[in-house]
Amino acid sequence: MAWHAIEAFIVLNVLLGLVAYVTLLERKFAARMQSRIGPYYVGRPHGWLQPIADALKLMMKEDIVPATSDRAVYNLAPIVFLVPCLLIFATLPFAPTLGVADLNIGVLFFLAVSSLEIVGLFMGGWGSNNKYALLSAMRAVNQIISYDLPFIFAALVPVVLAGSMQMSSIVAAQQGLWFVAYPLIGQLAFLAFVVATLAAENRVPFDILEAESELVAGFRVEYSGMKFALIQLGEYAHMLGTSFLGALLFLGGWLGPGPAALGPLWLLLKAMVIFLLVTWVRWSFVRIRVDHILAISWKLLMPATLVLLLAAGFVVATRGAGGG
Amino acid sequence: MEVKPPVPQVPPPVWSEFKDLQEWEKYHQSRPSDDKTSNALASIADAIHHMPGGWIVTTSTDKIFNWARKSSIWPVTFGLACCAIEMMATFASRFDVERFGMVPWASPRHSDLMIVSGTVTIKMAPMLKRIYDQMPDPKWVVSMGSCANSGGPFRHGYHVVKGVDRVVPVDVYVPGCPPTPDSLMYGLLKLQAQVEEFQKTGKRGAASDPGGA
Amino acid sequence: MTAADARARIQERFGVDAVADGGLGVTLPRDRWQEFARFAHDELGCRYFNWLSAVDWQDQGLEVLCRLENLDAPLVVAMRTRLPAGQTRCPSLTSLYRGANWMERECYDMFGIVFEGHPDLRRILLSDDWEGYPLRKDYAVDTPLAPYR
Amino acid sequence: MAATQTQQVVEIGYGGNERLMMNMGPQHPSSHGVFRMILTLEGETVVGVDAVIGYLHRCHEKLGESLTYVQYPSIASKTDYVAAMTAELAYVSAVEKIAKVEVPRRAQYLRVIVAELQRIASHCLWLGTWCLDMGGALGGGATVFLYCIREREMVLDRFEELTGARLLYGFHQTGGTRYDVPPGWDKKVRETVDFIERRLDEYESMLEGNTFFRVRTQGVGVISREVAETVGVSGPLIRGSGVGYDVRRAEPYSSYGDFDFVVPVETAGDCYARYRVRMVEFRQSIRIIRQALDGLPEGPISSRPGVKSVAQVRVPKGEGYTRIEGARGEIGCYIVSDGGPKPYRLKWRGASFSNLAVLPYIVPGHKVADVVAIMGSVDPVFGEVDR
Repeated sequence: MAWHAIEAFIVLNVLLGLVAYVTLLERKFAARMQSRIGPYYVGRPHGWLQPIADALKLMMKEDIVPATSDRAVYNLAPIVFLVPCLLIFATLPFAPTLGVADLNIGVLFFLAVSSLEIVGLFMGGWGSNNKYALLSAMRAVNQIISYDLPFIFAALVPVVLAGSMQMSSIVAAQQGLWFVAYPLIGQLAFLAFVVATLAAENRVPFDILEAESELVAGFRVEYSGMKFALIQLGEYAHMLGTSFLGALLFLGGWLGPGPAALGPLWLLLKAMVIFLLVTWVRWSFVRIRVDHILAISWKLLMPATLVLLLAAGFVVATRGAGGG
Repeated sequence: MEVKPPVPQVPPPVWSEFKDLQEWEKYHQSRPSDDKTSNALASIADAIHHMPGGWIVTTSTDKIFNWARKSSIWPVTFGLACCAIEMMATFASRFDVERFGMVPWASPRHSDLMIVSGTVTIKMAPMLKRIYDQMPDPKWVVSMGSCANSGGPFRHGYHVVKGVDRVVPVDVYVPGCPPTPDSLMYGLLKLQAQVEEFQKTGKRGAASDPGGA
Repeated sequence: MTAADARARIQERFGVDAVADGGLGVTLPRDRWQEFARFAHDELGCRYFNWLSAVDWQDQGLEVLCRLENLDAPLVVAMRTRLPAGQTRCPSLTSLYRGANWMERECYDMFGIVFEGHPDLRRILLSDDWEGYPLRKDYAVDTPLAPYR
Repeated sequence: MAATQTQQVVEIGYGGNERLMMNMGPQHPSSHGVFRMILTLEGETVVGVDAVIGYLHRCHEKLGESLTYVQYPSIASKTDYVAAMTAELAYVSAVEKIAKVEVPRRAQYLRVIVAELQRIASHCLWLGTWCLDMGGALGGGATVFLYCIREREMVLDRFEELTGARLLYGFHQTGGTRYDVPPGWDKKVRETVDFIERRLDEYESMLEGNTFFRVRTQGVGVISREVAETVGVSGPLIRGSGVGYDVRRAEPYSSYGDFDFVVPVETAGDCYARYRVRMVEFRQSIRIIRQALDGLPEGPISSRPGVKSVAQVRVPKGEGYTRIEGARGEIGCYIVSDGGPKPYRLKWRGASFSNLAVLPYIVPGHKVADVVAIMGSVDPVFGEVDR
């Protein structure tokens, strides 16, 4: 019990540090895409201290609670938003035996908890008593309803292929062949997963709920200081979590050449690949409209993932579970 | 399809509340000297400072926090006129102020710095004031260009505010019509130097000499 | 429709000689303002509304100018009318041209010319409680206005 | 500061929907300056829009009456500050028309070169900010924006070499231009436009191959020909609506008659059509620049060299209206002169003012996200709207 607590504490802290540096990675990556340099002078070279400076500064900022807001809801929202985003890491194993809890329904837990963030998001949008925030909260609910199903279906394809909901056994099932390399089904499922990930993480082109050019900053428009930092933290933690999930489900997790001790490193590398893929898409597409987003989900992604899931089931029924 | 333009009622402009000059003086040049959070911080900091050896903690944290504030000054994307184009150029690839950790944010609630880039008109001034009020403390204002400094070439106009410092307190004035991105960046670096001198309680230091920090 | 054609038709219909200077300049009495605009719109094919403005001639009243175009011909008709001194009422062209909406609001804002028949005549550039009409000649450019100076 | 006066119009519409008033601006990322739109929403759909302008009313017309013909051109550039060269040109050519000043051919060619370079720079900014509107500051739009600004900087460098200024130039003066080209400038200009032409292909492949971009722009914000004419929009907006109206062609000024160029016309009238028109205009501008550089005649650059006194330009009594094709459309300048050193009356016909007036007619019925796309495709500059 105590060991679990200590482990969770370590994971949490490493995670927070990782999240901070993921923001730096994204900023540098985006800057390179845009032929800029990005953060440089804060902690030379290449702005190593930039995330720390940002976090410290946001901590010291004034905390504004708008006079007309619903105080309780407004103040609670960042926490409600952040907790599920951090909780998803509880079931992620970083090596065969390294992780807080390798539940036997790990994937299910992940999917269930990760969609809980919408509660905090909606609370923030509602509690701010701001029209931009309200509109953004409505859009968020729209989006989460339409994209959670494809997300779940896409994530269930490896589950069906592996015949288990336990993350470590899914990875073990990829010993022979990573599921992303599984003929046809694997690639399509991975594609669907990445698209649904973009939507679930609210990244461009699906970031209609924080659309700067329309809704200024969406549901977090009224948040300042530490609360804003918590929301940002939650967002990036969620992104990181889904990247890890993608790496575990499709890219063979910690499997890789070299001794087993390098496993976590491989996992991190693969997660970063997915993260950068998402970032790449983010910085090269324009945002699409809310009705198009719904159309893409219900008319394309939903049926496609459903068919994929059935196909995976069919394959497993004929050839048996496990890797290629 | 025949679409008729609707005629919604426009709420009365806010500045009509300040018809009276004396009443305006109340709002004029009001720099919030303290707020609840910084007062609480001040008392905590004082307590630590008076403990034996506490001054080491307070002064060093002061340095760290000022470094953090200085290193991540986020401006609000707030363009007024011609200077806004040069401000955009400053944010863009060639001049790239993100090197100094400056990221433009759309919402004033997330920002620390307002770059007043262009002519402030009487119709705009209350809006500008409101945006300043919406920004969380500590906050800074850079007045960019002659128009924002003093009214510039439009100084004699009936609808032009003669300098943004009549509406909000200004930390750095950048001259030019419009200032080139280089001079705006110089101004921003001057602002960073000013922020470094910022006091622990969230209160500003004494005004630095106009020649430079 | 050439400019000469149009000139002849204006002469025949309104009895005024159009001045050809880049376009046709027509000076009209105020009560034929709308009539001429309708004529230009329907018969001369000037469906393009370019701009509308005014000039303050102090004790000789306000002059309202409007520039209409036929983009196909091409034909430009600049119509003008003089409001007598002290008079500020002028018929509106909003029923014919949608562009007249903002232009007339601007004219009202700057000169205080009241366009009769305008659906939504309020200040456009200045705030609603502004006093005076800035582009009149009796309005100094730096007219003081509290509280911002 | 008093509490914000919130105003909510609750109307139960035919659909049983409650309406929401939403305020966009004056400080809003997509307001392109200081513009306020009061949107009436029914869910996500806009049912009404009221545009509030005037936040940048800098008394241009009144100031123009109190500054002399020599002083004002540099202020004139502040009306359309994104395309300052053309705004100045409108003023000085109006003065020249009344004063009947003949402009030397070299100056006319120089004016054409800078006007077309300015159009490129202005369209670069338009493309960037428009994509920023559609793609967000934290997305692909920002990438296009930064690319466009990068190209714009090259043009600004050429301007800086020519006039010493980056944004507002004071290049034109009554009777000609103020500066002659520095040595080697034309070669650099050629290199710049060659480079930009290559980059244009890149943008087109980046945007037109992108389904999201097409979905966001095609069929959005359709301005019919009838609406376009009766509102009086000009420039790329009216050309996107199927009217081949270009002042450079309809009423050539500054020796535009010498050059061979195409006026692009699109008939769809939507945002995509306006985008196409501007992309073709980019290329046509480059074409004109090349022709003008090839045929740049020798000679004086001003018919009245060495203007020293601010009161030196005397204009006879009279009035004149000149119009030129700016980057946004027809920029007109109407001057009434009473024979003094200052105009008696100065009227700016801002292209953006008329272009923006079309918004209330096309925005209702669209989604909130489309409002910013339409707004960006109109490309207003508020110095010119509010003057």
